[in-house]
Order: sequence, then C-alpha cells, then structure tokens
Amino acid sequence: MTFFYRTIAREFLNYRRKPGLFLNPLIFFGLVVFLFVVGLGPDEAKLNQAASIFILVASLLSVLMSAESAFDQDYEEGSLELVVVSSNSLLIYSLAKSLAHWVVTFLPLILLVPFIGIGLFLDVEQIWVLCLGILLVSPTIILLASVGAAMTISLPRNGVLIGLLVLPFYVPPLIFVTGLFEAALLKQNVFPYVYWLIGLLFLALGLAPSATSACLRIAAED
Amino acid sequence: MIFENLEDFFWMEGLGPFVLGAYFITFVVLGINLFFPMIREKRLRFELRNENYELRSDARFEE
Amino acid sequence: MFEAVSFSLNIGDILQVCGPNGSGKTTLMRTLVGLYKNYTGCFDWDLPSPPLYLGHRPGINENLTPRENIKWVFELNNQHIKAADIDDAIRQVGLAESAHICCSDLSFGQKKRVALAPFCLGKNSLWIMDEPFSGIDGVGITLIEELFRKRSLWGGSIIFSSHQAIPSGLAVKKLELQ
Amino acid sequence: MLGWFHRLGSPKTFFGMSQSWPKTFGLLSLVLLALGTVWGLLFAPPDYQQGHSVRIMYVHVPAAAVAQSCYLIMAISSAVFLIWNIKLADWAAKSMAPIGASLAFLVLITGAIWGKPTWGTWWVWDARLTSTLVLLLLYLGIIALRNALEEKGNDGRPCAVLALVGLVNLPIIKYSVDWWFTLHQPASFTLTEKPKMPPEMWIPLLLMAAGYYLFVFSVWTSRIRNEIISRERKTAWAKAWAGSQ
Repeated sequence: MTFFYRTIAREFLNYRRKPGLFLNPLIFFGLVVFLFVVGLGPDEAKLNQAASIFILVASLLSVLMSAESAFDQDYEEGSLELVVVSSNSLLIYSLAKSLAHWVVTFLPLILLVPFIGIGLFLDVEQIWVLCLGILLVSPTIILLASVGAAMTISLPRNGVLIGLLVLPFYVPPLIFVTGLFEAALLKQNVFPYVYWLIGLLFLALGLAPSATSACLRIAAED
Repeated sequence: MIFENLEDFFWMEGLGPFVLGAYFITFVVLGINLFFPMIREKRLRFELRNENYELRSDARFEE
Repeated sequence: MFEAVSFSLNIGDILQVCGPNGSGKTTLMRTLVGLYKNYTGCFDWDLPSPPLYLGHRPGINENLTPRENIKWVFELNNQHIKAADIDDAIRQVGLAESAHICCSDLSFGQKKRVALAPFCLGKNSLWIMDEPFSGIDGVGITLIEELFRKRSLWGGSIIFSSHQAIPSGLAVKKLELQ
Repeated sequence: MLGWFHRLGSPKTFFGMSQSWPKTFGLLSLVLLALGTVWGLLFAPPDYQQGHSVRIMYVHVPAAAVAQSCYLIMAISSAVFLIWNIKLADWAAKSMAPIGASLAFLVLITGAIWGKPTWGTWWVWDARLTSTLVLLLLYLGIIALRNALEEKGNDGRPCAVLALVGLVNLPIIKYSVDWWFTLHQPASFTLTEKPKMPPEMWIPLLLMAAGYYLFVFSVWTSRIRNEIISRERKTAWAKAWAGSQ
C-alpha cells in the first residue's frame, strides 16, 4: 500500500514540475467548448439542450489527449524497467498513476463545470446532474484510457491510434451518461443510470488495471 | 421459381437494384477475401524460390 | 544471440561480461533481472534482496531532482533511507551543487552519476549494471572503480557489462560473449 | 489431449496438416453459398411486408453472425497465445482480424442497402447497425495496433490483450446500445424475429450460414499458412514447400 502512496506522491511532484501536462488538456477542453458554443449560436434553448453532452464529450477528448503520454515518460527514461525489476506490483503502479491522473485532469474539470454551466444558461439542477455524470463516468474513462496508453507505449506518435483503440470502449459509459442527463431533464428516475455507471466503473476497475499492467510488462520486457 | 421471366427477376417490383446490389457487394467482398491470401501465397512461393536460388548459386560460387 | 553461457559467482566476486556490439551483453543483463523472458536455461541464486539494477536507460525522471530520484529508487525496494545518507551519496558522485535542480537541467554524464548514486548506499547483495562506464568521464570511472573495490570488500557481488578493459587492478572475472 | 494441443501448436505440424484445407473447404463453401444464393434469389418467397428486399436477409444475417463468431475465435486464439505462449495462436488471431473486419463491413453495407427501401434511408442509428459499427471499429483498432507494433518489431501481445478486453466489452455495448435505442425510438421491425419462418426461408439461410462459416475457415487457414511460411522462410520444410509445384 505504501508503494501506492509513494507512486501518487511522485506523480503529483511530476505534475507540479510540469504543469503543462495537465493544463494543456484543460485549455483544450475550454477551446472545444468555446468552439461548440460559437458553432451553435447564442440561442438559449439550443444551447441548453446540447450543453451537457458537448461538455462531457469535450472532457473525454481532452483526457484522451493527456492520457496518450501517461506512461511514455516512464518508459523512455527506464523508470518502468526499475518498477518491473523491483518486484512491486504493476497493478498498483498503474492504479496509482490513474488515480493521480484523475485528480489532476477531472477534478479541475468538475470544479470548472458550474461556471461553464452558468454561462450556457443551465439551471442549478442540470449543473448538479452534469457534475454527477462526469464524476461517475470519469474514473471509467481514465482507466480505459490508461489501457490504451499502455498498449501503444512503445509506438511513436500514438495519439490517433489510442483514439481508435479506446473509442469502442467509450460507447457504453457515454450512452448511460446521456441517458442520465435526459432522465434528469425529463424529471424521470435517474437511479438506474447511476447504478449502471457505478457497475461499469467497477467492471473497469476490475479489468482495466490488469490489462494495463500486462501491457506495461510487455513493453518493459521488449 | 418465384419469377416468371428474367425481367421480373431483375426488377423485383422495384427492389431489384437493392437486392442484386447487396448480393453483388457480398460476392465482391468474399472475392477480395479469397483473392488476397492467394496472391500472397504466390508471392511468398516466388520469394522463397528466389532466395533458394540465390543461396544455391552462392554456394556454387564459393566452390 | 548468445548460446550456452554458464557462470557461477561467489560472494565478493566481480564479473565483467564483455564482447563486441550485438553479442548479447544487454540481453544477458536483462535476463538476469527478469526483463527478458524469451530464454531457455536457469539461474538460481539465493538473494536476501532483489538485485540493484542499472539499465541501459538509467531510470532518471527529468522532472525530479537527483535527491527525489534516488529516494524513489530505494522506495521501490521498500528500503527507507535517511535524507543525510542521500546527500552523502550525492556528494560521493560529485553532484553536491546540483542536488536541488531538476534532472532535465543536468548533462547526460551527470544523469548517469545520479543513476550511480544509489549504488553508494545500497545494501543489496548483488549489483547488475549494464554499461556503467559509458558516457562518463575519467573522474567518474575512477569513482565507479572505487565503488567496486569497496563493494567487493564488503562482500557484495557485481555483474557488469562493458566492452572496454578496466584499467586498474581490480580482481575481475571475465565472461566473453561471442 | 495436451500433447495433441502442443503438436497442433507447432507451425510445422499445422502446416503439414492443413495442406488441403483452404482448397477443400473453400470449394465446399462456394457450393453452399451458390446453392443458398440461387435458393434465396429465385425460390424463397417474398415477405408480405417487405416484399423482395427480404432476400437481402440471406446475405446479411449470416454475415452478422459470422462477423461476431470471428471475433470470438480471434479472442480465443489471443487467450491461447497469452496463456500458453503458442506463437501459432498469435498468427491465427492476426489472420482472423481482416476477415472479421471485412465481414463487419459487409454487414453494414448490406444493412444499409436493406434500410433504403424499408426505412427510406441508407443509414439509421439502429441498435444492430450501431453495435456492428462498433465491432468494425474494434477490428480496425486491432489491425492498426498490430501494424504499428510489427513496424516496431514487437510481437502481438498488446493486440491479444486488446482482443480479450474487447470481448468483455462487446456484450456490454450490445446491451447498452439496444437499451438506448429502445428508449429513443419505437422498436423497428427486425429482419430475424419472425413469428414463423417457413422452411423455404430458413433453409437458404442455413445454407448461407454454413457457407459463410466454411468460407471463413478456408480463408483463415490460408492466411495462417501464409503467415507461417513468411515467418519460417529459413527452414528446410518452407523451402521444400516453395520448391514443390
């Protein structure tokens, strides 16, 4: 367990020294949302209908952007080899890295969402649901992105490839989140969607780290 | 036989182009599937034969 | 790649793996630490702790300082190390002035020295070092030799790879790879 | 059993054993496909609702089933490769990916052609079509990853992991997509769910399905054989193979 905390601490130190690693995706997120708004026009009803979805999609894209290099540095420097040699669990290592990644990418996003929501004429309840949706879906997204990053670790310029690999896996969480938003908008029961999202999260938690660590081991042993 | 003549068959009450098009595309896709491995097999045989030939001629050269 | 390699090592032995480029020195090193699985054969040793490994890529994070990097190497082995000891090691490898700056500002040779610093402190009974002498200046080479000498006196074993001859009079076993 | 398994895993044994498979099964499958086509086009009755466009079913539905089976086979091969480290299984998974992708593509195209006269548009975001699209994307991702890895000289283990993770994902996608579309539109009438299908409709369907399966098997073994030859080109038996004929 201590290895888990130490890895997280090291990641945070790394992010603090290189803020671009998590600020760039945030800026990218802002740009995508801004362009969407410009494209849709200032019509309040139109914006209101589409806002939740494009905020969510923009956050997915921005996270995918930062995830592509999640393990690149460790691989190129040889830190990954040291972890493999040192008989520490790669599973814990990848989980710790995912958690740190989540904290620096999605946490600021969730804090940013209320302000963007006010700017897009969402009412308080919609903003709540939007935050809840992102909160529930983001760990799944991060875990899946880390699998993609670990698979393509030894490949240069892997951004588009990760997108292609991860996209099919993003479909179910995305569907349930949009379902959640719609149910909230129509004042229906949102709990089935919440349960589904939690279920998907647990499934991802059970499978993704082992897939990630398997791929990391393969990369280190190549 | 459902159709009375060839024209009926190609027309299929207006649906002929769709139905026959679907069958056509199916066989094109299957044909491509069949074709590629065959081409590759030919090329591999050719390459390997050439390698063999070069090896043998090298050996002769050394003698 | 190489075939039919066998060697045995006693406590305090230093083994140099030598051979021309492409003879499989790095592969042998990686096999020994478990980074290369595609081999047949076996090696059995009785080690109280995992070997300390210096790879082709030294494992130095650019965004961390030498101090933090060295600490991380020991944390990986669940060894707690005092801050004073780390500073001492940094002084030994001659980086006392650079202990606070990020490794991205260090030269290649200096990074190599950072990677060597854990070897000044490690209690691990076996060192496995892949090309420790590459990219390092004359002072660094004598430094490593000094490390080796102390190490073997203390009863630790070292396996290292290098294609160059070691100038000083260390008692070194040699393993030639074709 | 295990010994037999290992012998099958040896490229040389498999290569010797499968000598006649591509041709035999290929011919057999072409006969079945031809029979099914003739029956489906000429003898099967038109549907009372859809008319003659129901004939597209005979190429569309079996292709959909086979495209999914291909994925299952690929995933099983990948698992065998990861667990027992049998290289042949990796090559088998590699050989299956393009076949599965082309079949998924075929399903989409024939589905679109069926949709035009039936729904009035080439494409609807129908559950079945959408999950097939995702299946196609999964295949394309695996193929792209494989190409990128082989360019770097790495083996296909990450691909195998991806195939296995995808296998878990497929039913989830299927379920979630189904659920989403039933929420968004009333259930459209489907090709397969017929209350009673007369034998003159399901017999050609069966013929086509068997034909597809045999066809895939034939192409698959042929691709595996090519893979074996190109990897083992330095061996004596590979050279002997090139010299024969």
